Amino acid sequence: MGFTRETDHGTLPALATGANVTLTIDGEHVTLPEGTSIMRAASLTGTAIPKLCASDNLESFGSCRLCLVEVEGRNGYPASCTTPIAEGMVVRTQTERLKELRRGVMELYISDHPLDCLTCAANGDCELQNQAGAVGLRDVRYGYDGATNMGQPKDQSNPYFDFDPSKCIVCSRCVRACDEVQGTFALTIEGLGFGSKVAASQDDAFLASECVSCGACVQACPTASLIEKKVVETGTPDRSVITTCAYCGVGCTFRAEMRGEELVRMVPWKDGKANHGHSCVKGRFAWGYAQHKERILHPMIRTSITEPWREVSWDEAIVHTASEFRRIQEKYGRLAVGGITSSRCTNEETFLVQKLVRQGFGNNNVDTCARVCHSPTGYGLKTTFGTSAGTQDFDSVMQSDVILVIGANPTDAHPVFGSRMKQRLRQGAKLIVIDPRRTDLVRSPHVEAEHHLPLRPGTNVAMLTAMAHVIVTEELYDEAFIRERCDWDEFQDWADFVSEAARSPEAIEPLTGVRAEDVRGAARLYATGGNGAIYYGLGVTEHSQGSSTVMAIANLAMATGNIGREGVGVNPLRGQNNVQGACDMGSFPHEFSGYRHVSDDATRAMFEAAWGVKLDHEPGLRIPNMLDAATDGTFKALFIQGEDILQSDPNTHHVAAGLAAMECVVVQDLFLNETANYAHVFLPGSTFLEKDGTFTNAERRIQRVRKVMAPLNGQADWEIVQLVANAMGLGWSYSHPSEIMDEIAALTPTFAGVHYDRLDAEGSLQWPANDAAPGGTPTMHIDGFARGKGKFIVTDYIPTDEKTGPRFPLLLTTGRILSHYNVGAQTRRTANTAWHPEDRLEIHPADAENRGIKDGDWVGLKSRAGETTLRAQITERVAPGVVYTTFHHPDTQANVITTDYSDWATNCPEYKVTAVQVGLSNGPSDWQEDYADHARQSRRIAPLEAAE
Amino acid sequence: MKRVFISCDMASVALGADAVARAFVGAGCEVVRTGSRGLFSIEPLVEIETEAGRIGYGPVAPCEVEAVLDGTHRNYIGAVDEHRFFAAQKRFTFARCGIVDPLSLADYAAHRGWIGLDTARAAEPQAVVDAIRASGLRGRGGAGFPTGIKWQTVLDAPCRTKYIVCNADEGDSGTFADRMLMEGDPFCLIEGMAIAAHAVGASRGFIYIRSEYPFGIDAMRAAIELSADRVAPFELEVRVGAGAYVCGEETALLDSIEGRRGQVRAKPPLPALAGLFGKPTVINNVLSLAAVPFILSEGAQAYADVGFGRSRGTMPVQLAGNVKHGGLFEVGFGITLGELVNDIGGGTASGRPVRAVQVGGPLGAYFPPSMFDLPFDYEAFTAAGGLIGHAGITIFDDSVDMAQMARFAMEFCAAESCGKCTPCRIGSTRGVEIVDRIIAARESEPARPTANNGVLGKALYSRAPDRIDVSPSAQTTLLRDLCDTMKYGSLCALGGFTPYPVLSALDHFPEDFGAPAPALEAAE
Amino acid sequence: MHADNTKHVVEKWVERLGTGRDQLLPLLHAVQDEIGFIDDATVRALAASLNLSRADVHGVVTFYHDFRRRPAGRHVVKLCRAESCQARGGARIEAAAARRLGVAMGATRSDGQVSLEPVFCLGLCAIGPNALVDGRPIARVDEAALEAIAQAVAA
Amino acid sequence: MAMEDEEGVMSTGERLIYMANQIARNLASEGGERSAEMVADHIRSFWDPSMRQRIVALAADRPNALSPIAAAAVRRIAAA
Repeated sequence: MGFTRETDHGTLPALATGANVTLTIDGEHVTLPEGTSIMRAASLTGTAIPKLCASDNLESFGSCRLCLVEVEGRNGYPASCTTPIAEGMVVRTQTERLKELRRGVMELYISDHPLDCLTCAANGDCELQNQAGAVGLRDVRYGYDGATNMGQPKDQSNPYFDFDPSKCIVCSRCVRACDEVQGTFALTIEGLGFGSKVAASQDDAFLASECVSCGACVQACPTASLIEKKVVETGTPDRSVITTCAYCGVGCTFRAEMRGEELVRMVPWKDGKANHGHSCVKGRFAWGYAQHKERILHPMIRTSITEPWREVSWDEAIVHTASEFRRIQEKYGRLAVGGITSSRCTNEETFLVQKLVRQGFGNNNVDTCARVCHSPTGYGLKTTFGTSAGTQDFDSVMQSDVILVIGANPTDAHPVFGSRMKQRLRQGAKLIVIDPRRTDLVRSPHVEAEHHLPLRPGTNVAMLTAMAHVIVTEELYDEAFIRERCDWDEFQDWADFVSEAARSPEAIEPLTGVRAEDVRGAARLYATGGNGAIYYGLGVTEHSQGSSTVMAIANLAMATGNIGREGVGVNPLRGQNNVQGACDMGSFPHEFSGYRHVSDDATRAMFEAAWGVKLDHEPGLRIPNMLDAATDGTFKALFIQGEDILQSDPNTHHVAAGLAAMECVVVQDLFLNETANYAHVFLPGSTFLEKDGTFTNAERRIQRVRKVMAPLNGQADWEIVQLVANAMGLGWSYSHPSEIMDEIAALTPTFAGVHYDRLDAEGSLQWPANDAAPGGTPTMHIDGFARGKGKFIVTDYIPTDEKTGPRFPLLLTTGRILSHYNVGAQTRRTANTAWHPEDRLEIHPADAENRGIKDGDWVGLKSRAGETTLRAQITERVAPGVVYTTFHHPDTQANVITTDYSDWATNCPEYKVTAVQVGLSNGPSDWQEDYADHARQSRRIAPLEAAE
Repeated sequence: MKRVFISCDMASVALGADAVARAFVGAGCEVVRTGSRGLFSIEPLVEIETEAGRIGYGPVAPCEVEAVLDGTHRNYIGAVDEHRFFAAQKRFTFARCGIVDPLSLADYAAHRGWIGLDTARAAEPQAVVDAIRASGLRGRGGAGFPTGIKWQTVLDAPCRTKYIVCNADEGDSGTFADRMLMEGDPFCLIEGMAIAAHAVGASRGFIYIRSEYPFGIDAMRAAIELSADRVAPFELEVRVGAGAYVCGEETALLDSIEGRRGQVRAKPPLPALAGLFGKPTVINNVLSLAAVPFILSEGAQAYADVGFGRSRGTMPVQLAGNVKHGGLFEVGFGITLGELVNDIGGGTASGRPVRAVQVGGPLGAYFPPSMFDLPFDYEAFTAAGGLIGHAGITIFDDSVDMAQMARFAMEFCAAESCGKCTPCRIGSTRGVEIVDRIIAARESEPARPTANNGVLGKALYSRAPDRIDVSPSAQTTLLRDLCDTMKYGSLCALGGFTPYPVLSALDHFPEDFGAPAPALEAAE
Repeated sequence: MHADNTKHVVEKWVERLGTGRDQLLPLLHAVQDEIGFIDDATVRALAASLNLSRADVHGVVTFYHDFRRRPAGRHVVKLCRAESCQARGGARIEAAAARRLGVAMGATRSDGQVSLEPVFCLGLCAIGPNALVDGRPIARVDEAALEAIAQAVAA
Repeated sequence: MAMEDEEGVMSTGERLIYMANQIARNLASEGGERSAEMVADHIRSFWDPSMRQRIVALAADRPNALSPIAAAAVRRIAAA
């Protein structure tokens, strides 16, 4: 396996104007789009012009002066990176005179650069070194006794990379990458002239600066000035594998760079359709958990959850698992068992788990973590548009004129897409943010929302309906679109409903706490500002009215004609890497893959024919129903792959009680997670680095996950499920995940065209990919809605029953932070804890003062569901009356607080609204102490018995 | 009550004009503060209004009021207009400077002010641009680009928002014409900008003035306020620089106005198409814009009639440095360097022989007296390896060390480099080091390494300094190679033109670099 | 305390001049004129007000010679070092000034009374060497003028 | 309608009643028969058979626990 490299063409592609020009480069005629730089033109035709400051993901800059060329009829030597091609131009890129000039420039560079190449971590992977060779530099006549910028101290504060100013050539690529690609503006050049130097913020240490550690600067650096610590430790990589990141729903493509079996670094891949060569701190750097010492590598069994674990052989674990499920089904009935699929595992693994349940357990008791995040998206978009997925690809945002973000925090939770969105905003698109919190998008360097509507948690439907009220009553809707694409009568019913005075911005102001004029302004902007695109997240779905909110969003898009082309649409930002895929794969108790109801006879017949068994036509149990049934004594065994419901699901007490009531809980995971504290069988899982498969990101993009290293536990996750299935007598015989995908394609019309050979050749495919859409579907509903006519749904605002009152006067809402991922099982086991070592409670200064709370104080957070303690962070990001925390740390167990209220249609929990009280506290709550005790007990492991 | 005219120009004030003015007020005179006429050897100049016109005395000290008032002062000049220094000029741009109260709208109007603007506004924009093209006006900032063509590009740019930017970042040593005009006739610049705005369809303008010119800043701000109604709807604003010479480069200036580091932008795009805030922008020097009202009021032909070759109109030449009669001398192109230095300037102030003159500021070439027959003309200077630049002439007597001046050119570039492009950023520092070696060798001292800024010292590096050939000839070759890299490799004129003073010093004064002097009269 | 005052001054000027990025230099001038220098707290406050990153503002502050990051002496003497003044003996006067004022070029005297700073051209090029003493221009600086300057900055 | 119990945990029966009523409230705007049919449809699509049987039984035991629309929907489920 070799090292896959990318060519850097030096400058961005030309903006498409359609016009081409023909010129001559070094005697060859070349025809390329107008606006292309000479440098890019030469590169595309195979001539590498020396360069150091140019990179094809950055605006051309023209500072290094190595790329000078000769243009007939022009004075001097223009820089090829900043000079566009022109009709009839005659360019020479390699002449004696140019060599002389380039050598002269390089001689200056090297006169201020250490000559320690042999001991430099970038030796062999250094652009400066390469270019010095390319221009034929043989001597530095300036000597080394003059002024230099060498000998400055290294900044090693960032846990993942070092900054060595001595090796800096001041090309500004890092600064420009931070500005243009990442949009954080954390870097600058300090000073001027010979003393110019790269500085983070106010010459702070990187860790203390505004840097978000996305790695764009490290990637941009042409020397070893900014370099990964791991490369310094390990040496340069010698082989690489292209794969897909396992954090978040953006689905970034990376080149995993290896030295033998050791992962050296993850470098974002320029051809990645979701990330275009960008990354965030998680994907770029936080992969160390894969080798963390707490990884469990041997299967384990115990008869009760109070016992220590006993390491056993794979055979014993598999046979035990299969026999337990059979025993329990025999004793308690077919419906007494079920499974949970993972949004972090591959499509293939997920498909196998639901197949195990449907084919092997003979019921539909399968659910997935999407239950607790985006199940309302599935319901809402299927009802209105006909497809349970977002309508656009990520690139679409670059065509948007108005971006409406509701209940999503992309710069933290989907950082790479957040950066793209900020690029578009800096180009002039307008932004509306509907969020109780003042997220970074509302105002951060160079980005400011036109409207921020800081609504009270739980009032989304009222807010969106009020916007609809403005659009309808002010006649800002797109009548032609509605008449053509929707049912006019349904629209009129809906229009009558939203037009009622009770739904006006003025009428709902007391409910939402947002000034009516702001709501009107936002509605007008969305309806009339050009291409309007809506992006939303869990702040929409995780409510009692999650499904209604999704449908209210769909209504707005249809009413304004903002659907069915680039730049518009309705776009759920998926939390986990494969939550879209997990849903697609038939993980819900009522649906087969491709969102087909289990009661559909034709679909069932197809699966029955393929799997050779009779399948249940009745929906199965959802996760909360399983837990209810368990506490009632009718549900006894659960197979959980890659999901930590104890930490992630609401009302921890209830989850714990449900799990504790079961006779066999099987957990397949990387670590002894919180759920495993209640498990009887632990099957070690493998990381995304250790297996083949596919993930499907938030834009329905199916991308390959490729094995970078052998599974540390000896088995890929799909193999383990196959072992269990076969121990139950199912007779599976997959030899590679591609065969699983072939089965998915054969059984799922929207995936009919998806095969590994195509994915390998084309990089990715966006479903539907089938005969009707052979190239996949970047934008949905172009000529018509998937369901035929778009359906307007009347969305009555039904307030949640979770109410504040004298005992619980504040509203808690929860979310996530850039440096951590979901329950934190992975990121807590990396150096990302440097940024976020604990969950904190954000509280407004006024609420803090009323309670005598100072910044950093330990506070008790109490709801009617439970109580926990954590430290307070006083901030105006949250409005008075609202508090906020993250759920990344099990020590805090934020979900002890959340209740079991949930979305009316899908039971997606209402994480975003909990009535709470906050007060000073001296230490952990009783629950925290008991739980810590139990977790300690439950993590004891007796070693594998020697004789095997 | 006697009306007395005394300059409030910064140079006059530096020579004590304020105290003189106070003394005349104390003596019961009505003192009118004007700009400076431009001859500093007679400042502070006091002009008494008489029926025979203004009678001048200068220089005058505060204690000499009586002598002036009774006509016995030893520095009696007579009718100032007839003074040889002034009478020999063609004052198109500086016609009012030194004569009017700079902030009197009435004075301005009484001296043919606003006629150009009214003429322009009565015409189509294209007609105004045509007039500028017909006048042959070329950018007075140094590059000499035809102003009319620049305006045409902006006029043709399809954009509703356009800007007029005046480059008043006059940082070249030896030049002060911009400063004098802004202090002495600020409405002239405002009128020129208003005409430009009408010509290209701009509604807002900025004047970027270096912070070293506090008097100019105050005068322009006051004049803008006073004339706001007259030039409305055109709006003007002064922006103050912050001590960065490189901001005189037009794209760096634009970045500076935008609130950024004053780094040079790569061109294209041209500012005329994507300039201030990305909009089409006319960016012209003070003298270019100040020439515009004359062209409109007196006609393009009147302007074009004066000049030499492709250099049309007048140039306000500034005589500076070690000069007897230093000051501003506005004259048609074509006058020779020697006439300016010896006849107008009167040779050195020190009385010693002239050895070198630097024309065009710190980036201009040094010329020896053997080249004094060079006519003042853009093309002629380019052919001679120099540039007119902003038409400042700095005169040095025979005590000058040209190696030190070459070193200073590099040092100045090192101090003022924006740091963006490599030839300028590193090359200027290396240039200083090379000249240091040459000077050391010239003085037969062993080559002494300059201080090593890095703490690592030379031990870390594989090549020790003693491998370098430090002989003057090797270092001179290296210096020439460096100049070649800087001249052709730099992003802007700062790095690109710094070789002019260095190479011209090397070429014309080799004896200062440890090489044999050129044979006398070799040029003949 | 100081940071609070800085924030207050910044906010006052932002109120007057606006929050556009192009107001950054005018704001830096205004704040420096009032407080005397641009410290880290000012950079923070300006970044927050103008919605820029701290790095943005830091880069600008450190680019321009005019902006000081620590207070100057009570009096500031700027002496021109450019060619026209050199042609008139500027180097000699510079050395004499450093001697007479007891402070090196580019430094502030240990008693904080006076800073001696270089300036490249004041536009008084025919009558050098030139100086700017607390904003007041002085031409033809000689030993006598230096003596007067030394007396003036002793106050 | 809200859960009053201090511990914050509903029994399964209470939860089923709560869910049925919640669905009914959210589908009430269509009105009467149409709403009842939609609620019944929803429950048939998403509830497993044991949950459906349980709600039918609960409706019989506690006739006042369900809202009129929810009750009408459950009657339809029972009839099928």
